[in-house]
Amino acid sequence: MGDTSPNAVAAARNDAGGGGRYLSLGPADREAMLSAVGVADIDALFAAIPAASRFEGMLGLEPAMSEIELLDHLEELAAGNAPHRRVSSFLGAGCNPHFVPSHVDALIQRQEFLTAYTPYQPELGQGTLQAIFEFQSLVCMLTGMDVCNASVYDGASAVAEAVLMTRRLARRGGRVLVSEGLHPAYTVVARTYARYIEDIQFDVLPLDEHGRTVVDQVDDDVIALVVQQPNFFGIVEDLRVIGERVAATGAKFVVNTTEPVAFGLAIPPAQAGADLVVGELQSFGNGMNFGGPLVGFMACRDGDKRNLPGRLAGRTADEEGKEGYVLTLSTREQHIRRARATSNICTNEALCALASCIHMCSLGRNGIVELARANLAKATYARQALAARGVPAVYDGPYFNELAVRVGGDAAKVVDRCLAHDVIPGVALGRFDASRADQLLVCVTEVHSKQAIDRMVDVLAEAVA
Amino acid sequence: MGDTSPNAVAAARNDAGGGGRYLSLGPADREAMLSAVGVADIDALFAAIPAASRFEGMLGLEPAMSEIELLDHLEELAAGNAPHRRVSSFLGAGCNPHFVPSHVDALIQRQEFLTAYTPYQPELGQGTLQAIFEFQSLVCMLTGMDVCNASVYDGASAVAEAVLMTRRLARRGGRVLVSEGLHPAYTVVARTYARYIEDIQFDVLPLDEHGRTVVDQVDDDVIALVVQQPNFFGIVEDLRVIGERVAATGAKFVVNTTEPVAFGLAIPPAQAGADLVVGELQSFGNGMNFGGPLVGFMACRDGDKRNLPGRLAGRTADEEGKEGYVLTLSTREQHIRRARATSNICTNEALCALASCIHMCSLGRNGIVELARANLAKATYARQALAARGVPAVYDGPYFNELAVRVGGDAAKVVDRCLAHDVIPGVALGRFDASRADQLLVCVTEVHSKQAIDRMVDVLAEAVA
Amino acid sequence: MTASASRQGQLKQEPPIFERGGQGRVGYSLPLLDVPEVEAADAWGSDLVRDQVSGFPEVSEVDVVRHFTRISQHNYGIDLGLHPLGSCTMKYNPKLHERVARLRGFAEAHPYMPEAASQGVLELIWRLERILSQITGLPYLSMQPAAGAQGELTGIMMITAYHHKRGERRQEVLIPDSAHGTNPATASLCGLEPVEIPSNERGTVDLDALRAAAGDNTAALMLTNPNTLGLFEDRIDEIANIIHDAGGLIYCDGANLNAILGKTRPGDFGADVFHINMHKTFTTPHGGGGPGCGPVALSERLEPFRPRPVVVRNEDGSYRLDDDRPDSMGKIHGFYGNFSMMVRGYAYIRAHGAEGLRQIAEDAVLAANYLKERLKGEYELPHDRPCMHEVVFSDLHQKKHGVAAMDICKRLMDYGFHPPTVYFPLVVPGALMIEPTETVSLQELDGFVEAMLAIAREARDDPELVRGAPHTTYHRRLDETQAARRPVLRWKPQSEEPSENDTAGS
Amino acid sequence: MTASASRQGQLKQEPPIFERGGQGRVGYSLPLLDVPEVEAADAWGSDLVRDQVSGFPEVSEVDVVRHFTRISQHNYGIDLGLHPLGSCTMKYNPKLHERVARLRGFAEAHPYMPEAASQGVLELIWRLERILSQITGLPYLSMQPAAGAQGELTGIMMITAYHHKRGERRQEVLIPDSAHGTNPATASLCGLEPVEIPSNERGTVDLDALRAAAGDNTAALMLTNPNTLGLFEDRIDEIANIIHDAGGLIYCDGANLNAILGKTRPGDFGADVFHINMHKTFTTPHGGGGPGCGPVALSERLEPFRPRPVVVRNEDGSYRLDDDRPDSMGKIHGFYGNFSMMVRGYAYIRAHGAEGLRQIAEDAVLAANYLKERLKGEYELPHDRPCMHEVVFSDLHQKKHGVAAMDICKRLMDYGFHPPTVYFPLVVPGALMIEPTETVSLQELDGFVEAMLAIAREARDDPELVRGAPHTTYHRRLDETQAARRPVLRWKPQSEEPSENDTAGS
Ligand SMILES: Cc1ncc(COP(=O)(O)O)c(C=O)c1O
Ligand SMILES: Cc1ncc(COP(=O)(O)O)c(C=O)c1O
Repeated sequence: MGDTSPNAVAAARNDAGGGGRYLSLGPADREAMLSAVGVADIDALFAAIPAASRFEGMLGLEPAMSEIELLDHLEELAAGNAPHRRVSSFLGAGCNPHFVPSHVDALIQRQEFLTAYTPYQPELGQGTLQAIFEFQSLVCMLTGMDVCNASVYDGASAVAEAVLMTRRLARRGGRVLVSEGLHPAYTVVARTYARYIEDIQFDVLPLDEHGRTVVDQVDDDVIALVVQQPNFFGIVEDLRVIGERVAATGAKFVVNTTEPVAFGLAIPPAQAGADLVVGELQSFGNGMNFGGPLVGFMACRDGDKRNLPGRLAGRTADEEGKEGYVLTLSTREQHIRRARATSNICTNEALCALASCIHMCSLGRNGIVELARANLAKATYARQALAARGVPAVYDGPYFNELAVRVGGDAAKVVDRCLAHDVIPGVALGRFDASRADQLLVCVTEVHSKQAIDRMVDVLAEAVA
Repeated sequence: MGDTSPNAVAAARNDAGGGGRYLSLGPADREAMLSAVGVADIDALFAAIPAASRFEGMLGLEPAMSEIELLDHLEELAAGNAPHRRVSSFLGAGCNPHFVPSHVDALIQRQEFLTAYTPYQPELGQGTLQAIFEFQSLVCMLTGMDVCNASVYDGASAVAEAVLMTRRLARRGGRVLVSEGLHPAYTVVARTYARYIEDIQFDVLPLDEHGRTVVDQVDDDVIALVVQQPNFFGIVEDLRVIGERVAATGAKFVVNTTEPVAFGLAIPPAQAGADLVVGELQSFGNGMNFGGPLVGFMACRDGDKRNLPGRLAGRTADEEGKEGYVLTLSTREQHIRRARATSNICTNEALCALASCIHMCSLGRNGIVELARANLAKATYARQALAARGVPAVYDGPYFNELAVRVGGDAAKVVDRCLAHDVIPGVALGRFDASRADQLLVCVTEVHSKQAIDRMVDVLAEAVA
Repeated sequence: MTASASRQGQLKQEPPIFERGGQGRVGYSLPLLDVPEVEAADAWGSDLVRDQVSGFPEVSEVDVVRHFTRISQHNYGIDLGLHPLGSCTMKYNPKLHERVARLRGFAEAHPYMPEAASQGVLELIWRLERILSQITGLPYLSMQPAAGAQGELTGIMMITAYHHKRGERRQEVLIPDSAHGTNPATASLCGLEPVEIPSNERGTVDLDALRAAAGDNTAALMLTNPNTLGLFEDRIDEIANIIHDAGGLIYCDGANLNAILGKTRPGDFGADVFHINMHKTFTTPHGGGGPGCGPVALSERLEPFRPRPVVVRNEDGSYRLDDDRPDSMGKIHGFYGNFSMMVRGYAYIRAHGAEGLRQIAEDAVLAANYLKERLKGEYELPHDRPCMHEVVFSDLHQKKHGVAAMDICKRLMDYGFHPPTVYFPLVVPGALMIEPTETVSLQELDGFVEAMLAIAREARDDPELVRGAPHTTYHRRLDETQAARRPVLRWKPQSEEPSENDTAGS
Repeated sequence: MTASASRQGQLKQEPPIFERGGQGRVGYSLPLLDVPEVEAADAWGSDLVRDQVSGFPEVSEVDVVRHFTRISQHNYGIDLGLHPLGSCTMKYNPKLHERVARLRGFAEAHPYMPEAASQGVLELIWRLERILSQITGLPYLSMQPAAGAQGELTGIMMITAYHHKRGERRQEVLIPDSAHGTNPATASLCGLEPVEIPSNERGTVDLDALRAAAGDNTAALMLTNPNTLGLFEDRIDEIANIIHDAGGLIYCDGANLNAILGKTRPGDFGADVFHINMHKTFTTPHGGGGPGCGPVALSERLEPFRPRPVVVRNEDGSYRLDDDRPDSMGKIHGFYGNFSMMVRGYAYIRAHGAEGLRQIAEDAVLAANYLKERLKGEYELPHDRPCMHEVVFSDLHQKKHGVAAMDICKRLMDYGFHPPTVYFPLVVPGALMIEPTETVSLQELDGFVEAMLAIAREARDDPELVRGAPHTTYHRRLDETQAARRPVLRWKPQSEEPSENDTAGS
């Protein structure tokens, strides 16, 4: 059994790496198991690895860390950033600074939710399944759609998958018209996903001076038209007008959102004729986390549901008639349909979707409206204050909680000047489009007090002057 | 039903205080319930309060805060302090800076533990009960005693209750000899508890030049002798010597500890003849929290258990023979015995005891020793480094992880000078005893790296010079 | 091994952690030692060094997490539903509180930090004291008591100090028979004589008896108001006069403060000291038994006797601890009390404001009266008039069928509810003391009512079913008698179990 | 209402949250508006403003917490015990990770912060990439994929971009028949043709078939190694040569990296791209299905095609994002991938160091072989030689008694265990794919063995018992067929339920 004195154990602990605490076998256990297996040593179990491929020696990693050291180290790395609230930040652009109530984070940390696997064994996964069912329901209520999946990676991949889905529904290739108001990163991701699908071509629909997508004629070869609500520059699109244009054609009307809070006030896209509503729900219940994990979702009409990627929870009953839930319509998915699945997605963003679900429930019928109103009011105040200080909005259309403004010079430099005063006033848009190098995208939400907005306006106006 | 438009609800929400989120009755619920009760309005239910005593109007409090505002406000208050790790702190003195592993805090936050009531209904409280049983067992193993209670408020009240218990066991009054090495605040608390018990007198046993308690003769009128291990000045007492002195008499030998980590190395007090071992377990699994909550405990010999204050969990079985646990020997307690109970304690420190229990289990047989060894080594290093820089220890006895040093001037001023360099080198002892105004109590544990110790030594040596 | 059928769901019998380990497993980590090793035997002498801590388990962090997670599942917590424990005010514990209490500036604050480094914590305590003063109508606070019972001790000691200071030795504490056990226990602990005052048929203090008992030897009356029957002492003005006229003071047990928040204040109805159960009214989590926080509010005349130190606001707006209090009764906590519970209570009050607090009282009282109305047809209601935050029934009707209050409690478990408090207050034989609190929804109240009514029917139709309850919990009824008769209070290795008596020295 | 007997423990049927509310209840709070109100109808035109979000519940925070706590109890998580899901690597998720991932500097970091304000997050990503490069033996990383399948997509797209850059249009992806469904699905998603390669009788790639399939049109082989049978492809060197000689590249599915940590490196055995399931090997929590994190490690020649931007370390030791990558395949995530999962994975690796990682592999493999030896007497073992981190049995013996793999799974629930993966890999009919991982104790392994052996006995002696399982869970077997036949995928108010077809437009 070897030496089991404390000193020897301390030495063994260090040999096994500080991570020993996460291993449940001790030296005595290992010995007993090796002999039950009938091998002399552990190497015998690795004999299948050809000698040429075997890695001898030790990986070139730094030594194991105890929990004390690791926490110190990570706190130091974390301190190397400027998170929202240490600086006063107005960054949004699809990763939005909303408040996450404490109970949301507490609930998703219950090991029952946090550590569970995909509920393929429904009798042991009813918690997750019921939550997905409720999530799907909430998103349907918010968007007006019939069916919503259990999440995809993020809003960007949701748009990409939506484009591929319209290709499947059309049963042919064709043109995909993408609004200039779609998040530029989403456009890149959609193009990437479709990069080797040779019969899909992308064209861009420009914005007018109000910042709204211009949709003239939708030709026969168009299979999809993708618009964002509110759009990337903060403008509330008139989806009905676009919907009417599309309705007459065979093209699918895809509405994306990166700011679902807007739908506390904005008409549900289904009402404007959307065939697919997709996007990002991070605004509900999820932090920013340097951009991930996020909560992509895809909602469609009932008739299209068998073409939807991603998991779906459905209601059913057990042998005794007790109501319950299961993952369903799985023949769409890769683990059943393999090469002919609607997508290759397997792991999704379940826990983030749960957080969104809990937050949406907590807001409820009244809170979602009050939250949207607060965002609208704060952003309107900021827009007027900025305009008064010579920082005008780029477009004159209606805004929700974000707006592109002109700073009359290199916006990235302006941001750097503001950062020196612990303010990050927005995203410099030159990173996406050189022709917009003088524009800044400013996001104002319920987390920004009037005082903070006033200070940002002051600092930004100074930096611009 | 009134106006249920979002605006009206927002107004109602604000009227009900931001706390409305914690109330589960809505306006419609209230109306339905009032009519079920058969009263016209809520005031009818408060009619029993005589008019003269009724409070009309509103309490003079600041307005309700939303969660966003409250979090900001409390973060601001929290930032007004100098917690350990923002400054480099060597404060101990019974509220000790040890590392609390993350899983300890995660587990005690499970609502099953966190929010449960005292397990008077054992069928719904087995989790708490089994944890208490394990806690009791661990403390018995650590101290060598037979029985341990489920916790009392803190180490100070444990000593106070121990004194009263020895009075009950003796069935007479008498003198209580208290070591000068007992935490001074504990001495005050013990004297306070016994303040109106007129037949108890306290006397102090001084320390010798090694810092050890001097026990000469123990007279017949002595009912208890209270010693601390390690003592307040950091010295490891020779309990055997004291135990032998006491053994010959009718007095009870009470050993207190404010640093139970020492018992990873130090002989269990039972082995030295202790009749009662009491004290503070905050070192295991609990943060400092400005001094509370803490984890007092009281352990005794089997024969004395019916005189022990506080709750006890015991093993039993259910109707089908399934092993389980219940609160037991309750006839000692106020809710049964009322005026003749062993104490008035009701609510104890269960959740903190659970944290201690989880931490002790995680350390286990080897970790408790390794932790104690780390503390001893770090403190020894600090003692030698301080001595080398002209900051000598007050006593020449053996130390564990804390030591009183002489700074050759007003120690409180020295601390202030160090604080300017973000170091708090220890507790200035003048706050307890004017004759020790030039002494500093320095606590060094596993959380202090050599680098941090070196820096403290530098800063302190500078400040002293 | 066979799967034991039914009643287990995902619950499993979990052995004591001591039976889970394996030699050499580790559940901890420590930095490699960066200073020279020291042998304790060299430093202390080998006689003072133990061999090992025998019995401690050897388990991995995973083992520990699984063990405590599994046993936790055998608990029933507030987040699962109604917990109508009378006198306990089991309300929802906001999750925000756990977050703010763990802010580093609070959680890692040391009680002996220099004052300059403690301004945030001192300000919080000071603010909380001011708020509690508003709520209680009493000018001063001591935050030191760690729970209600310690608040009682503090209060009675201050009262005693007050009398002594005036040269009086008053030895008696008058306590209504409906009082909580801590009240008489506290009096004894202070070396005073508890004198029981009977309740009248209305469930309130019998004024004649009180008059008869009050006198020169009366140190204090310990009054719970609203009382443990959930009734407001409607003749409180006379009660206060009787005691004060006799030269005694009034200690008010504030366990039931929830019912009167913003409706009446103890300071206004004559209390000299009043303890607050922060863990009840201001919802710091019960933690399976604690920690609590039991601040006492007190009148001007008791101020000099407050436990030391006290928080003082300086002229310049900064804060300090004043330990120079010559008349202080002393200290009852090693430091300043359960600070981290104060953070939670403070957060709770600030979330509500004055309107919110009053709404709490109103909703709590409304919920109790709703239960009273809906259940009184089936359950004996000793005092049928509007109650405050709780309502006390008795098992009188069910007793006829051989069904006792405890049976009703156990049967409630089968319906998925936590039982109410039973057999307290003592003045109601077979008491069922029900306090729903304001955080319970109408659906939950109705569910509870239906369960209680179903049990009342069962008690008539199938009493055996109720007496045999609980039937659906993991453990059936546990044997408390055996536990007390042959107490097993700690784990021992099986090898030691037989020789228990030797080693335990019993 | 009657208490439904048995199998409920403290579990309750919880209605959908939409049935819990009450008019006017609020579960949120917002600061009072400190700027002028704006009417959306004025700002946008009333046509763009909706009436309300109908269907959303009206609940208090308490209602919400109770609802989700109750439904959570119907889940079985890792902290309860063994979760031997093959291919899923369900290991303990350290609690420390949840703490560090929530450090404000990480959790509140915005992806578009100026670089000067992002040094900490960029450094962490850079360090993690260097570490993963060490572990995989491949020089470059892309951290962007949000899960393994997206890693596959990224890898196959980079391979396609590589071939295109060289002017080649290779259309076929060779995929062993034992592969995970994501492999062929990925190939299709990229517009390529998956070609199935059969396994030989030893459970590894049939080299002849591979040789026959490989050629000019071969873009890549997607190889899982160790494969899904838990076997190491011991002729990996030849496999690599066949593909590389044909001008194809090797995509290696790294779902099973846990088995080979520090033992062999994909870069050393010929892989050109390799995805890592951070949520498996490096234990970020599965969350009931996600989020994951699926970084890909890649060889020098694929470097130009990495998704953009990439993290670069500047000369002066600072970090930046380089988005100027003309040959990049594009972007597959809106930002940079699942950063918060990277924090957790990084913490896990740093906790272990090189020795610790190797110990993980050894313990995981030892545990799987232990189960193999102890169960092979009762369960058909298609490949009886040392396995890696998982072992695949089949239900062949039990089938004789009419007991299928799924029945065995359901019966395991009665014994308190989570079942293994079933019916995968497809090459083993009735597969039971068991992966214990290194975080499971010997006691738990033995408990699982005993349960499996007991079930084998039951399958012989009382097959009906097994077929009817689970018997002790809250829900009995759920009807998946009905769910798919008449899908109910969202809640609707009862009034709407009948007219579902109208509104749903189906
Ligand atoms: C009426 C009453 N008084 C006093 C107490 C004692 O309070 P604590 O448990 O906080 O010590 C209680 C607690 O249950 C109580 O209900
Ligand atoms: C062998 C194998 N490959 C690929 C995947 C897909 O990984 P992910 O779920 O992270 O997308 C899995 C997941 O189960 C797997 O087991």
